[in-house]
Amino acid sequence: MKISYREALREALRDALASDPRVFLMGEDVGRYGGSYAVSKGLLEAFGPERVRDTPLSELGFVGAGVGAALGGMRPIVEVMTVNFSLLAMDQIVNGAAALRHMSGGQLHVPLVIRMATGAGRQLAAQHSHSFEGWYAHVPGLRVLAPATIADARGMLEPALACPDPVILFEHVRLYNLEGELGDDPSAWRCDIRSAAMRRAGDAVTIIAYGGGLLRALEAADQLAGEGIEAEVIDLRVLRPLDTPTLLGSVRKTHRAVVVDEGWKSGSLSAEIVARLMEGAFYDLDAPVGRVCSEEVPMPYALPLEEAALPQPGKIVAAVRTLLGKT
Amino acid sequence: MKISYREALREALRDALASDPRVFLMGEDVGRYGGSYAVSKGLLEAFGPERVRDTPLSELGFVGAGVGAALGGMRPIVEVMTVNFSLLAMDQIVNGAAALRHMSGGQLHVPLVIRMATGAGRQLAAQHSHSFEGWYAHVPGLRVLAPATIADARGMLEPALACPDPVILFEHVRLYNLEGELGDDPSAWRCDIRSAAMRRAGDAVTIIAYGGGLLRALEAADQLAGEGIEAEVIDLRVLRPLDTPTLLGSVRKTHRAVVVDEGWKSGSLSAEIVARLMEGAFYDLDAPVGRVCSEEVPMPYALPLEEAALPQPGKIVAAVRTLLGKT
Amino acid sequence: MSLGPVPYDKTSSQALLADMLRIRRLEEAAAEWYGAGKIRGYLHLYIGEEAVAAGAMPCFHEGDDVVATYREHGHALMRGVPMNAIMAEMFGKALGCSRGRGGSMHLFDAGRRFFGGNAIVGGGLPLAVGLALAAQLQHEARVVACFFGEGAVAEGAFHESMNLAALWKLPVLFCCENNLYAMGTALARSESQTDLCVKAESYQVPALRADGMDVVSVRETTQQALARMRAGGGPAFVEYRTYRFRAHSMFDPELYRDRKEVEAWKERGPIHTFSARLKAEGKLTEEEFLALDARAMAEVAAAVAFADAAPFEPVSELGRDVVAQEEP
Amino acid sequence: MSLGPVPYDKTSSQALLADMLRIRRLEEAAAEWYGAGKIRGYLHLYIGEEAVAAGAMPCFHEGDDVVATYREHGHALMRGVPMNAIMAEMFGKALGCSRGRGGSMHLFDAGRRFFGGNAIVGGGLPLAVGLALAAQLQHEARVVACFFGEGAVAEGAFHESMNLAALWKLPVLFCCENNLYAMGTALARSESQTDLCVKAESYQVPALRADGMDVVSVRETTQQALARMRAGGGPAFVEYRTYRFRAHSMFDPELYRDRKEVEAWKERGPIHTFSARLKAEGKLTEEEFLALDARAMAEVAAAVAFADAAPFEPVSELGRDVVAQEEP
Ligand SMILES: Cc1ncc(C[n+]2csc(CCOP(=O)(O)OP(=O)(O)O)c2C)c(N)n1
Ligand SMILES: Cc1ncc(C[n+]2csc(CCOP(=O)(O)OP(=O)(O)O)c2C)c(N)n1
Ligand SMILES: [Mg+2]
Ligand SMILES: [Mg+2]
Repeated sequence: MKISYREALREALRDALASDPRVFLMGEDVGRYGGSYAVSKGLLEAFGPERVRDTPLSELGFVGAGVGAALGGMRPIVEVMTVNFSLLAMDQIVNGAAALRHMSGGQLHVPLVIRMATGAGRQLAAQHSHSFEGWYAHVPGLRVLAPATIADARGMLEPALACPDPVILFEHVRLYNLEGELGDDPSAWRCDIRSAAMRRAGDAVTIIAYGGGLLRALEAADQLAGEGIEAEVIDLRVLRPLDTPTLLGSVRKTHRAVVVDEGWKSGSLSAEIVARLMEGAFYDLDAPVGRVCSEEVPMPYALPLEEAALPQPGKIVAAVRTLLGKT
Repeated sequence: MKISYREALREALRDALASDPRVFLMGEDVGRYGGSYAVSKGLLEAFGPERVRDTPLSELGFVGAGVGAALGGMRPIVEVMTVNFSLLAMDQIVNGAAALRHMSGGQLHVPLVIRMATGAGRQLAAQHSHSFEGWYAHVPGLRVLAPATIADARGMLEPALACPDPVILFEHVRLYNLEGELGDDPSAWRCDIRSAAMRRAGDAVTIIAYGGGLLRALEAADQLAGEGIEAEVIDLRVLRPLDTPTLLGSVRKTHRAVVVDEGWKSGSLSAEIVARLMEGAFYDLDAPVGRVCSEEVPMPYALPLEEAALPQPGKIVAAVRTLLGKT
Repeated sequence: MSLGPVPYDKTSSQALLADMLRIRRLEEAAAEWYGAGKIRGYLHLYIGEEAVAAGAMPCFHEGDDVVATYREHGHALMRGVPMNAIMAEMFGKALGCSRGRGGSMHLFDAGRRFFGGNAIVGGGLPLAVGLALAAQLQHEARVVACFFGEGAVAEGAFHESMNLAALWKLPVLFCCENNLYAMGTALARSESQTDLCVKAESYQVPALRADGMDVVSVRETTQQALARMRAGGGPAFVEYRTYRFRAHSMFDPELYRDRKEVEAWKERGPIHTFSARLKAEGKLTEEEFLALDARAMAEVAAAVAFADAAPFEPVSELGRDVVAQEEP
Repeated sequence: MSLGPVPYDKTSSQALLADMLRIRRLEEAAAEWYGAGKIRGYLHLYIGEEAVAAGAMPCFHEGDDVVATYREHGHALMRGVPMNAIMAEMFGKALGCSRGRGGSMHLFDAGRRFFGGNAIVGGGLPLAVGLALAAQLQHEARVVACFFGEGAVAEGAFHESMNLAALWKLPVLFCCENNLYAMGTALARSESQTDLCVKAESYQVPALRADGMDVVSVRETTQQALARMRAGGGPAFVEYRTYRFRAHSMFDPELYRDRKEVEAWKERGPIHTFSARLKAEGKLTEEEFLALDARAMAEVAAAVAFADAAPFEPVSELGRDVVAQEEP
């Protein structure tokens, strides 16, 4: 069955709402509008306005309300329309959701899922193109997910809701229209939310990517294969906690790595990946780990500039070639 | 003349207010209360309530107002009481101050200085002990400073105000009471806001630190010297843009490095430093760069737990010993 | 409070009408070129709401400051930003008013004190407060026009900004364009108190209400609010009751409102009601109307040609204007 | 609205008094042990404001939820958190009510539905809204008590939370402890509208005002607000006019207010005025007062001994309770 990333997310929401009365979805325009990226389209009609709840434009307020509702015994799914607006709610996530278990000495916990769209590539300019996955992945107490495949879009919500701690789930805007085959049986998408996944095997170099970067990494790998370079592609999937063993395992085999990250280079998640490889595989590395990230500019609107600012397959290929001394 | 870090900051503010009528200071309790860390004590009396302006508890609002006032031709200094509360204002900093020059195609610029206290070590627990310097250092369009010495506390404000772009200035809470000698002549504190500084020369290892970590790094270096290990200590001073050449220069000499960072390890600024050393000095390194950071827990209140969570001189010493194979 | 019609002369009446036509035609072209892929990203049309920008903007002086939202083509144009520069910006070109960096949501013109173009709902309000604070500290008489939608009223930024402006008696005119919807969210599903003037007054900010479909009501009300402000009265608030005829953005399937409701509002469309009135008052003939409209369309066509021909900025310039060129 | 004194019997009157004494003595001891270095971090004393927690808290049922601020020793104690656990928490000990992780600003007791202890001004309000939303969705009758200071009213969180609660008719009682200062900032330097009930009403939230120095006024007003809420009336707001006798925290040199002002308020101190009244009404003798006070002091002394003797959590446990132990 062909299904889009968007539909996969929607079916996962539908399952969650159907199977657990404690689950509800809330956010700006998730109901009558159908979701700003149409993910929740049709769910209002199926589950009613109490459980598919439109909120006013009050990111701090309704994210905090999600934290409170989780404390009160519900299993809220809060949609923050995009990561850009999540800055307004950051305090409730960092000082509330992430900290309450610890601050209360383990008495409380916050079983909350926050979904948000992330990333650039749609010419939405500086205030609508952020990639702050790395910031959330910095915060103890949170679990951070980045489904990059249709199966993960379909499968990650269930374990996220089962997780007793707050989970941030990033949906990349460039993936919503992605289509692919997915079986009808839950085994086709059942997954854990602790492991990275090898998406392509190879021995010449490890390309590490996540979210919107995965497809570009795979594209680069295909190009490289044409030149006889077999790249192993690892999809991080879970950005916190990082599955370091899988990364190290691959790099110990390939001895070279490139990290792809749509965040601005300095201080992006890619830096942490490099640091982990330094710490765990320094003596296995034949060359410094490369990074292909966004240029350090607020995202420009104009198409050529935006394309130049983002990590593209060509840049990944070039980075791998440099690593292999093939320039 | 003996002067404290707090007094040095205050004298810098006093100079700024006295010398430029466009400068004003605004923030919660900067006036009548005297500043929550007493930095601005006495300035209300000297400059009046228009220029030393108490604000309501509205971080988003008054930080945004600082951005607007800068656009309107003023040179605002906004005090956000602590970095913890700056999460509430993050949107105005990231989507406003940092982005306006670029989004407007270079027409606008935001000559704004935002001061905030940062760091842990005073048993203020999970919501009052954050170190988010690294997050701000991730954002293009900002300049980020971390004075770690009395001279820098005295000297950094002037070039920050002269900078046509928004500057975030982090004052570490453990340093306010620090005292030291500082000459009366401006040459004693005049400084740039683009270079790191070598605070101690050595050849065995480079210890890279900033803000509240510097003194601990120096303490560790003293201990190590007792064992015959001469550590070079670099104070980053400027967290964005990073002065990579100075770091690389030192590491090419010592071949080993440890980064000290009070942020939670994963995704902290230390990761970026490691990545830069990987990229620029991989073949000069004799061992993987070490990191001494905060443990990945919301900061606990109890003294023994807080102390265990923070980077301490002993841990730095241990990390250096490990690097040198002396365990 | 009576806002009855004021006798405008023929010239000034026709100028108001011409402005509304210029906005309308500009946006229709933008929609068309969006469809053709020349304009991308988000495009939020103001069609139906033209009376607000056309009526309000001329009340502000050259030295005043203007802050707007992502639905700001009309405001930029009324502020005097050349249509060429606006269209080129939407096309992402180097001759755009933000050099192609901003696009539709981020029109800027520093010379005209047009401070954008903000895509964060509520994000412009604190900026406006700060601009007004600067004016106050500089002892200058300028005021700040701050436009935003009724959806922004729910944001914390609204609350903090209203309070700061009122507390410090800052010259901000909060211009709330109440088009009844924030994307798909109707006002009553967003505010426990739907009378926005009552909300404004709770900050001790005087509030007026204008018929946002009537350019004269807009103009009179804005002037009235400004008169009080310019006399040193601190901030004021105007609610413009209006309606957007088009979808929220080019992606909106409009599931949340009834076509009938849209049709009913269209009957109150600001352009045809005003031109009908002018005709009835003998200040406009059909020929004059067509001439005005033709002039607007010609201006738009020229702007499109300009925008299309203009170059993109070279990719080598990507890193420009992130920070100042000179090292501090 | 008349809030005239209600005839409490001797037992219940003395119980109210005893509670205020317990809070007072607990905090005096906390200040003392802070001075001795056993308690550290920030310590915000409630001294002078005891009538609010003592009068309001008993109006809430066991099943209700409570959210408080960093100035919450009194609320925790009135909610039934054992004094030993509170004192041990301030000492940072493993037997503290947050296992020493929270300290004075983060008292928690999940079993008593005491949701803390929040050191971000305004941070508790959205949580309270969410707790009430859970109650509503679960069709349970519980209500949420949300305490906060008047300084929080300027925060965006206040605005967004009031609106959400009113819009969705959620059972939150917003308990605003107006002690006239937020650190050193007097209400009039923080709010353009200093009548906080007017502000609350602008959200369509009914508002009542209580004399926060009078435990009977507090209790009556709270009950009145709750009666309406429990009948399904959505949120309500109570302003408790009170005053803190001590500095904001242990670091505050109190430059911003006049000693005379403090002395004048002290004359209205909740403990001595209430005991005087009970004596006048023949419900309390001096001996009884001294006995109640002695009992409070004994409880405090025992709590201090308990806290001092309790162990710190071993450092090996540092990583506990960041996330659940089991892998999901
Ligand atoms: C903080 C924030 N939240 C959400 C959005 C997404 N969004 C863009 S426009 C809009 C609706 C705003 O409605 P309103 O303020 O009434 O203005 P209108 O679009 O009707 O002119 C929303 C929700 C945003 N841009 N910023
Ligand atoms: C968001 C935020 N800003 C600033 C502070 C610092 N701070 C702690 S308490 C306080 C005053 C709060 O006053 P109020 O709400 O009236 O409560 P009170 O202390 O008077 O009980 C301030 C400014 C904070 N904790 N959180
Ligand atoms: Mg609207
Ligand atoms: Mg107060």
